[in-house]
Amino acid sequence: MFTLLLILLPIVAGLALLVLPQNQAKQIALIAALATLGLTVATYLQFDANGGMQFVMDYPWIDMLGIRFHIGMDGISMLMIILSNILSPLIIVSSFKDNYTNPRLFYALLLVMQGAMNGVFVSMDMFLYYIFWELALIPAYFLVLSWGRGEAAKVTFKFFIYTLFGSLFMLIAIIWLSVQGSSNSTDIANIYALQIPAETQLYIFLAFMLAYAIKIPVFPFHTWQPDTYTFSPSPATMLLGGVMLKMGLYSIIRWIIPVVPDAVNEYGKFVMIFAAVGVFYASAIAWVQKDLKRLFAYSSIAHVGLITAGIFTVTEMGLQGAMTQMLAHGVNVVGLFYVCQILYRHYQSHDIAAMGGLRLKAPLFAGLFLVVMLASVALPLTNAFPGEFMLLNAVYAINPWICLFAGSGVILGAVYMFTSYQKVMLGELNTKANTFTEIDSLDKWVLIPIVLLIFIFGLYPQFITGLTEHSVQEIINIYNTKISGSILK
Amino acid sequence: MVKPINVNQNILTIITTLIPALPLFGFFIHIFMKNKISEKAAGFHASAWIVLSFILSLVLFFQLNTTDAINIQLFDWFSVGGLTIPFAFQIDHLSIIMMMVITGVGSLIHIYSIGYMHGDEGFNRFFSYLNLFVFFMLTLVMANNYVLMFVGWEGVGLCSYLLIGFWFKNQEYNKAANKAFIMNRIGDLALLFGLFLLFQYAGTLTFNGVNESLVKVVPDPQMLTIITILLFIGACGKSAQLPLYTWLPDAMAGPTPVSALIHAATMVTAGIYMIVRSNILFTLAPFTLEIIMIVGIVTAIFAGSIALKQNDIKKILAYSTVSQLGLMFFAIGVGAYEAAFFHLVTHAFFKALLFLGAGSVIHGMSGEQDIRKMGGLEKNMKITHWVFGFGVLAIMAVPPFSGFFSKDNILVAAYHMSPLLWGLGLIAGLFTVAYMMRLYYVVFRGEGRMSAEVKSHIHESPKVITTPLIILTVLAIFGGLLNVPHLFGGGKMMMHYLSPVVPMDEEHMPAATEWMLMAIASMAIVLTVVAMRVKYMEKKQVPEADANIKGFAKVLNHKYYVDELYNAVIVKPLNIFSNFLYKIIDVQVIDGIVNGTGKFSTYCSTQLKNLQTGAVSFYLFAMALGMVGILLLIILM
Amino acid sequence: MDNAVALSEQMRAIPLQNFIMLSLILFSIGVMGILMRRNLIVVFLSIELMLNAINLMAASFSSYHNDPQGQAFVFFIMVVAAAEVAIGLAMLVMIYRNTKSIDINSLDKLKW
Amino acid sequence: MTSVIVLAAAGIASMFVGVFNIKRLALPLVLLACLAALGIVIFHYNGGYESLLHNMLVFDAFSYGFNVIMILLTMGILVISNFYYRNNIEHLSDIYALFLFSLVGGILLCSYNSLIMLFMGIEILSIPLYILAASNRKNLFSNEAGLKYFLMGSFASCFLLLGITFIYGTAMSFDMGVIAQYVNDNQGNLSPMFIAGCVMILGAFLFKVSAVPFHFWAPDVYQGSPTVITAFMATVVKVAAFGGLMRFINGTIFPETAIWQDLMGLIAIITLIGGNILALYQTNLKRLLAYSGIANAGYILVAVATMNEATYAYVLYYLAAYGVGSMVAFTIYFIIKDQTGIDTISGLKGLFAKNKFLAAVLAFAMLSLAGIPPLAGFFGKYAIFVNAINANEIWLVVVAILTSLVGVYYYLRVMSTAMSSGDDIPTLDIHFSYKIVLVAGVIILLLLGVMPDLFVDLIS
Amino acid sequence: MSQIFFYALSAVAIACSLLMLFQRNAMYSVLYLLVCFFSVAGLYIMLNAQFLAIVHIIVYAGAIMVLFLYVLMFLNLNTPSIFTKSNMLRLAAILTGGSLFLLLFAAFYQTELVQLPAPTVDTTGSVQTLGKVLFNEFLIPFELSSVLFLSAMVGVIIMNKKDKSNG
Repeated sequence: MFTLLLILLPIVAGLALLVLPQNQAKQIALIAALATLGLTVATYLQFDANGGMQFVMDYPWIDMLGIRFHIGMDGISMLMIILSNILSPLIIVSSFKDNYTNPRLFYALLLVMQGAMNGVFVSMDMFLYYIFWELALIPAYFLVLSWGRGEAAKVTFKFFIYTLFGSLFMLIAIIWLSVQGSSNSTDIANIYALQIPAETQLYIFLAFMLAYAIKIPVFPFHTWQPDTYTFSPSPATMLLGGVMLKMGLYSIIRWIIPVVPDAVNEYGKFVMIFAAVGVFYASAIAWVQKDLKRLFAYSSIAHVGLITAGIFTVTEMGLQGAMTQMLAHGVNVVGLFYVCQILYRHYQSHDIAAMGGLRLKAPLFAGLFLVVMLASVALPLTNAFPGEFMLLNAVYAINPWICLFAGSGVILGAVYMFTSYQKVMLGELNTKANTFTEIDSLDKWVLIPIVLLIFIFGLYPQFITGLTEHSVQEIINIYNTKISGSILK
Repeated sequence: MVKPINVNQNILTIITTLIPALPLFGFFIHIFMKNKISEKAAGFHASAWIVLSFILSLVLFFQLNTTDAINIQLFDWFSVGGLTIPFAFQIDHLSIIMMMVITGVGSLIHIYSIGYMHGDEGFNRFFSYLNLFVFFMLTLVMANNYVLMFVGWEGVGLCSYLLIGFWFKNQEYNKAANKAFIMNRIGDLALLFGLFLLFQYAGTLTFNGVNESLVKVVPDPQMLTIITILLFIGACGKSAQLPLYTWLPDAMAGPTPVSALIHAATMVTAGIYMIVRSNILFTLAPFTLEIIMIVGIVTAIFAGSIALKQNDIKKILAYSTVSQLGLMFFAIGVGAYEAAFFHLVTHAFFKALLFLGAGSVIHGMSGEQDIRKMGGLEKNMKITHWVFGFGVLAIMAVPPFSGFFSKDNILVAAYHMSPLLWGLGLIAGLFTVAYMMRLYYVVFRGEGRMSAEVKSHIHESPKVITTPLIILTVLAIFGGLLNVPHLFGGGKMMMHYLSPVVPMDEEHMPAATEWMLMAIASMAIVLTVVAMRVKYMEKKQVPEADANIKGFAKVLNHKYYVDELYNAVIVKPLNIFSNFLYKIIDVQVIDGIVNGTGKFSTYCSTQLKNLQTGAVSFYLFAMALGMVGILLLIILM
Repeated sequence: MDNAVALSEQMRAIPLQNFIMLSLILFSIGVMGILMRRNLIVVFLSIELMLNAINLMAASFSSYHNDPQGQAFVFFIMVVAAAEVAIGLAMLVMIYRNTKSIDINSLDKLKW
Repeated sequence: MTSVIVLAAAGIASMFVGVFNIKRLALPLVLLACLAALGIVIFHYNGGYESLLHNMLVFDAFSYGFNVIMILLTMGILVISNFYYRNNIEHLSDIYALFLFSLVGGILLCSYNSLIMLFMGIEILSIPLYILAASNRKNLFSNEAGLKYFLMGSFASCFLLLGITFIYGTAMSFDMGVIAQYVNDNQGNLSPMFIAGCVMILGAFLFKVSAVPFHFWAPDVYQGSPTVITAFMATVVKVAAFGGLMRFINGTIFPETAIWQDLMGLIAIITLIGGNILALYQTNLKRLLAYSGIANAGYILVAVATMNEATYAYVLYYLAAYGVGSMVAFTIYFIIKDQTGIDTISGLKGLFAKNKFLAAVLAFAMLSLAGIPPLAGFFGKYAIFVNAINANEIWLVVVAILTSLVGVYYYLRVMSTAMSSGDDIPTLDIHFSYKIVLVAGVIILLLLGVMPDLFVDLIS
Repeated sequence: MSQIFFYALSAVAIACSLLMLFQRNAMYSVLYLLVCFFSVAGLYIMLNAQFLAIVHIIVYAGAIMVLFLYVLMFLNLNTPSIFTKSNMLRLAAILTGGSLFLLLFAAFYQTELVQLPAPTVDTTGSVQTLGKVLFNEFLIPFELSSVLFLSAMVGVIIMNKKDKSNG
C-alpha cells in the first residue's frame, strides 16, 4: 500500500496541479513533495532492514502476456526512494526564486517525474519497470524542451533519442527474457529463476548495459549529458543528475547482476575499465571547462563512473559503497547545481571567467559552497568519503591498475574543484560581483539542509549500509550461487 | 600489551573526547556567532579552548603512568564487508606526547596570534580555522585506526588550505593554497591505496589489529614493501619530502603563526608520526627503509642548499623545515624511530620559535620579508633578537641546546649503519648552520638597510607576542633534556617512555667514538659559523639583488627550477592533453559519431525521397517491378 | 445438345496450355501497354485487355475442369470491369475538364 | 451478414435522404446504422464459427474483432466528416453512403471464405474510395489523388485476379477450405502456378496496406484526398486490408511457410526502413502522417511474418492504437488547416501558447504513435515484438526497434514544434464534434495503454 | 480444324492487342481492342461457353467499348496523342512486361494442369448451370455486385454532376 502511494501521490498531485490556480502552483507542489517525504519517513519507520521484500502488491495485470502489477521494496529500493523523495522538496524549493513561465505545468512535470522514478525503484515486474523507466523520461523531455535555454531544442532531441536508443535494446532483452519463461511472464521471480546459457547471457548483458550505460552515463556513451545538464532548467538538471541517473545504477544491481551473472563475471571487468577510464577522462575534461555548469556535469560523469566500477566488483564492499555513494552523489549534485543556479541568477551565464571575488560579498554562500565542494571531492566526514573509500577499496581488490584510473578522480577532482572555486569565489572583487548579494533565507532553506545531510551521512553512513546490507547480500548470494552452478556445468 | 584500566572509564572517556571536542566547539562558536563577538573575546576563547585541552592532555599524561594505553570507543563509523572502522581513540605514549606538543605549542601560537593578527579583518575567521586545525590534528594523533587517522590527515590538509589562502583576495596566495591541497592529495591517494592493500593483508585497519596480525601471519616481504612504500609516499606529501615538497615553501603565503604551527611544528610532522606509529610494519620492510633513508637525506641536503640562497626570511625557514624533516626521515630510514620522533619534538619547539621570531621581525618591519632590506635589528628588537638567537643555536645543534641532543641521536644511529651516512647527516647539519648563520647575521647584525620611514617605526613587539616567544625559548633550550644520552648520564627518558610503542634497540658504542664524533661535529659547526661570520660580519656582504645572481647560486636561488620543471613536465602537458580530450575526442570524435548517425539518416531520406517522383507512370512501373521481384524471389526459393 | 458434345470433344483436342499461354500473352501485352502509354484512354484499354486475358483463363479452366464456378467468376470480373470503366472514364472527363489533358503524368503536383 | 445488409441499406437510405433534401437526418441515420451494425455484430456473434451460404462468408472471432474496430473507426470518421463537409452540403449524404459501402467492403474483406468474396470485398472497399479520393472535384490535388489511386488500384486488382485464377486453376476451387485441403495434401511440392498465384494475391494485399515497394501511391493519395477520406484510408482501410491479408494466409497457405514467411519478413524490413526514413524528410504534416502509415504497416507486417494463433489479437490491438492515434492527428491537422491554412510542421510553432488543449491532444497522439509508454502505441509494439521474438525473429525486431527510433524522432519533432514558444497560431475554436472525437481518442489511447486486457476482452 | 480456328483467333487477338498498343490515335486503339474482344468471344465459343461469349460481346463490345468511343467523341480526343514516352522507357516497359510474362510462363510451364475428360453431356457453360451457380453458391457476391454498381453510379454523379454554382 505504502509503495503504491509513494508512486501515486506525486503523480496525482502533479495532475491535480494542472487544474489548480497558476499562482499557488509552487506552494502546492512543495506541499505535495513534503507529503511524499513524510510518507517515505513513515514507510521507513515501518521498514525492517532484514525483512527482504516488503509492502508488496502483486496483482495480475495483462493476462494476455502474463504481465503482473508487482511492486515492493527491499532495502535497496527503500534507499533509492528515500533519495528521490528527500531531494524533490529541496529541488522544488530551489526553483521558487526563478519564476518559470506556466508554473502549473512545470511543477506538474516535476512531480510526475518524481513519481515515475519512484515507480522504477519499486516495480518488481520488468514490464512495469520499463513503463516507469520511459515514463520518467517524458517529463524530463518536456522540462528541458520548454524551459531550457540555449540550444535546448536540439539538445533535448539528442537526449531523448539517445536514451531511448538504449532503452529499446533493453526492451528487446526484456522481451527475450519474458518468452524464455512460462507464459511470457516478466515477473521478477520468473526472471530470476531463468537459467540462461552463458553465451546468450552476453547479448542480454550488452542490451541491458547499453541502456544503463547511456542513462548513467558511462564513458563513451556520455556525450548527451553535458549539453543536457548545461541547457536544462536547474531543477531538471538536479532531477536528472540527482535521481534519474541513479535509475541506471540501481537497475544494474537489480536487473543485471542477478539475471546474467555469468556475463557479469565474464565481461563486467570491461565495463569497469570503461567506467574507470571515464573517471579520468571526465575529470580531465572538467578541468578545462570554462562553463561552471558544464564542469559540474563532467564531474558528475566522473563520480558515477567510480560508482559503476564499484558495482561491477560484485562484492559487498563495492555494492555497499555504491549505495552510500549514490545517496551522497545525489545530495551533492543538487547542492552544486543550486550553487550554479544562484550564480546564474546574478550573472545570467555560467562563464567562470566572468566571476570572482564573491566571497567578499557573500561569506555565508562561500562557506556553504565550500562545504558542498569538499563533499564532492570526498573529504572525510562528508557524505562522499565512506562511499568513495569502499568503492576504491573494492575496485582495488579486483585490480589496482583499474583503481589507479578510478582513483585519479581523487586528485583531479581536487584540481578542478579547487581551481574553479578559486576563480569563482576568491580573489579581488570585480565590477560585476559588486552587486552580488548574500544568499537569503530561501536559498538557505535549500543549501543548509544539504550541508546537514552531507555531515549526517558523512558521520553516520551506517544509516545507509545498515539499510541495504541485507538486500545487497541477497543479490550477491543469488549471483554467487548462479555462478558456481554454471561453473559446475 | 594493552592492560585494562582500573580508573573510572567514563571520566576518561569524557576527558579524552573533550580534548579534540573543545577546539571543535571553539570553531563552531566562531562559525555561528561570527561577527557578534569582539576580536578580543574571540582571540581569548579560541586560545582558552586549546589551553584547556592542553591541561586535559596533561591529566591523561599522568593517567598514562599507570598504564600503557587508553582506548576509547565512541561508535562504529562504518562497517562493511568485514571492514569495520570504529570512531575510537587510542591514547598511548606516542600520541600523548604528540597531543601535548600540539596543544602546548598550539596554545602558545594562539596567544601569539592574538597580537600578531591584531586588527586583521579576518581575525575571527583566522582563529576559527586555527581551532579547527587543532581539532583535526588531535584526531590524527588520537585515532586508533588508519582511516580515522586519515580523517585528521585530510582535515589538517583542508585547514592548511584555508589558512594558506587566508588572505584570499590575493590570487597568488590562493594558488599556493590549491597547490598545497592538491599535492597532498597525490600523497593521500597513495596512502589510501596503501590502506586498501594493508586491509587485504591484515584484514583490519586498527593499529593494534594490524600489529597483532603482523605478528601472527608469516610476513610477505614484497607485499609489505609495496604497502609501506605507498604509505611513505603519503607521508612524503604531508611532510614535504622529495618529490612532493614544493608546496611547503609556497605555503608561506599564510600568516606567520600558521607557518609556525602547521608548516613547522605539527602538521608537516604527521608523516613522521604515521611511520613511527606503524614502525613494526616498516621494520618488516627493510627495502622501504632504505628508500626512506635515501629520500630523507637527499631532501635534507637538497633543501638545505636551496635555503642558502633564499632571501625571503620565511622561505629560508620553510626550506630549513623541509631539510629538518628530511633528517627525521633519514633517522627513520636508519631505524632510529625514537631519534626521529625526538627530533620531531625538539624541532617543533625551536622551529616554532624561529617562525614566531621571524613573525615578530616581520611585524616590526611592518610586513617586510626580504632579508636584504633588514639588518641591525639587534638594537631595535632586543627580545626578539635574543630569542631568535637561541632558536638559531638550537637548530644549529650547538650543545647543550635541544637541537644538539636530537641531532646527535640521529647521527649516532646513522653511524651505526655506516660512517658514510653519518657524514651525509653531518653535511646536512652544516648546511643548516650555514643558512641559519647567514639569516641571523643579515637580519640582526650590521647596519639597517631598510627605508627611512620603515626604520622610523621599527618597534619591539607587544607582550602578547613576546611572552610565548620566551616560553618557547625555554623549551628550545631545555627540550633536549627529555632524551639525554647515557654519555651525559642521561637516561634516554623519552626512548624508554616510548618503548611500549617503539621497541628500543639498546646498542652501545664505545664512548670514545661517540666523543670523537661529537667533537668532529662540533668542530665543523664552529668552522662554518666562523666562515659565515667572516662573510657577513667582517666583509659586510649582503645577498645580491636577484638580477645579478650568477652561476650555481642562481640555480639555488631558483630552487633548482623544480617548480618550472613540474610545470613543464606535468601540469602543461596534462592541460594540453585535457584540451585535446575535450576538443577533439569528446566533441569531434565521440559526439561526432553520435550526431553523425542522425545526419546520415536524414541524408538518406533526402536522397530516397527523389524516388517519389509524383508521376503515375513511374509508380505503375515500380509496382510491376515489385510484382516481378516478389515472384522472382519466391520462384527462386 | 449433340453439337455441344461434338464441340467439346473437338475442343479437348486443343490442350489447355494453349489457352493459358494465350491469356498470359494478352495479360503481358496489357501490362506493357499500361507501362508504355501515357494516354489515359489507352491505359484504361490495357487494363480491360488484362481483365479479358484473366477472363479467358478462368473460362478455359472452368470448362476444362467441367466446373461452372469459373465462368461465374468471369461474370463478376465483368461486373467489376464495367464499374471500373465507368469510374475511370468519369474521372477522365473530370480531369480533362480541369487540366485539358489526358496525359496520366499531367498531374504530378504531389511528390516527395 | 445482417450487419452488412443493414449498412448497405443504410447507405442507400442516406442517398434517398439526399434526394429528398433532408440532410439533417443523414448523420443520425448513418450513425444509427453503424450502431445497429455494431450491436448486431457484437450480440449476434456466438463466439463460435458462423459460416454462411455455401461458405462464402465466415464470421468467427477473427472477423468479429476486425469488424468491431472498423465500425467504430468509421463512426469516428463520420462524426468528423459532418463538420468537415459543412460547406459542400450537396453531396454529403452520398459521401456517407460511399463511406458505408466502403465499410461493407471492409467487413467482407475480413470475413470472406472464398476468393470470390475476397475479390468482391476488395473492389467494394476500393471503388467508393477512388470516388471519395477524387470527391473534391474542383481541387487538382484531389483529382490527382483519385486518378493515382484508381490507376494503381485497378492495376493491382488485375494481379489479384490473375492470382485467384491461377489458384483456381490449380486447386480447382475458390473455396478456401478446399484450397487449404489442397495445400495440406501436397505439402512441399505445391505447383509453381499455385505459388505464383498466392504471391500475386499477397502482392495485391501489400499494395493495399501500402508496403514498400508498393507504397508509392500512398503519400500522394493521402496528401491529395480530403482529410476525412485520408483518415478513413489510413484507419479503416488499413484494418480491412490487414484483416484480409491475415485471413488469406491463415485460411490457405499457412502451413506452407516457405511461400509467405520470408516474403513478409523481407517486405516488413524494407517497409520499416523505407517508411521511417522517408518520413524524416517531410515538411507537410499530412504527408508525414502518410509515411507514418507506411511505417506502421511495416510493424504489423512483422507480426504477420511471425504469425501464430494469438497474433491476430496483437495486430488488431496495434491497428486500433494506430488507427485512433492517426485519426486524432488527422483531426487536429484539419482543424489547424481549416482555420489558418497551415499544413506544414514548422507552421505548428507556438500552437501550445494559445491552444493548450489541441497541443496536449497532439502530444498524446504523437507519443502513442511513437510508442512511448504508457500509451496504447507502446503496448501494441510490445505485443508485436513479443510475438516476433517468440518466433525467434530477433533480427526483425532489432530492425523494427532501430527504425522506430527514427519514428520517434519525427513524431517528437511534430510534438516539440507544437510545444515550442512563439505564438503564430491564433486561438482556434474547435467544433463540438471534433472535441468529442479528440477526447474520446485520448481516453481510448490511455485506457488501451494502461489496461490492454479490456480491449482483448472486447474483441474476443 | 478446331486447331486452325484456335490459332487463327488467337493470332487475331494478339495482333489486335499489339496494334492497339502501338496506335498513336486513341480512337483506333479502341477499335482494335474491339476486334480483339470479338476474337476472344470466339475462343469462348470454342470453350463451349456460349452464354459467356454472348454476355462478353454484349458487355464489352456493347457497353464498355461504346462508352469509350462516347467519351472520346464527347471530349473530342480523337486527335493523335502528341505525348509519348522516350524509347528508353518503351524498352523498359517491354522488358518488364516480358520478364513478368516469362515468370508466369515458367510458373505454369512447370505445372501439369489437370484436364478432366469431357463429360458425355457437357453443360458446364450452359445458361441453366450458370444460373444455378450464380443464384446458389454465388448469391451473395451477386447481390453485392449491386452495391458495387451503385457506388460506381454515385461516383460518376459526384464527379461530373454540374453543380448549381457555375451552371
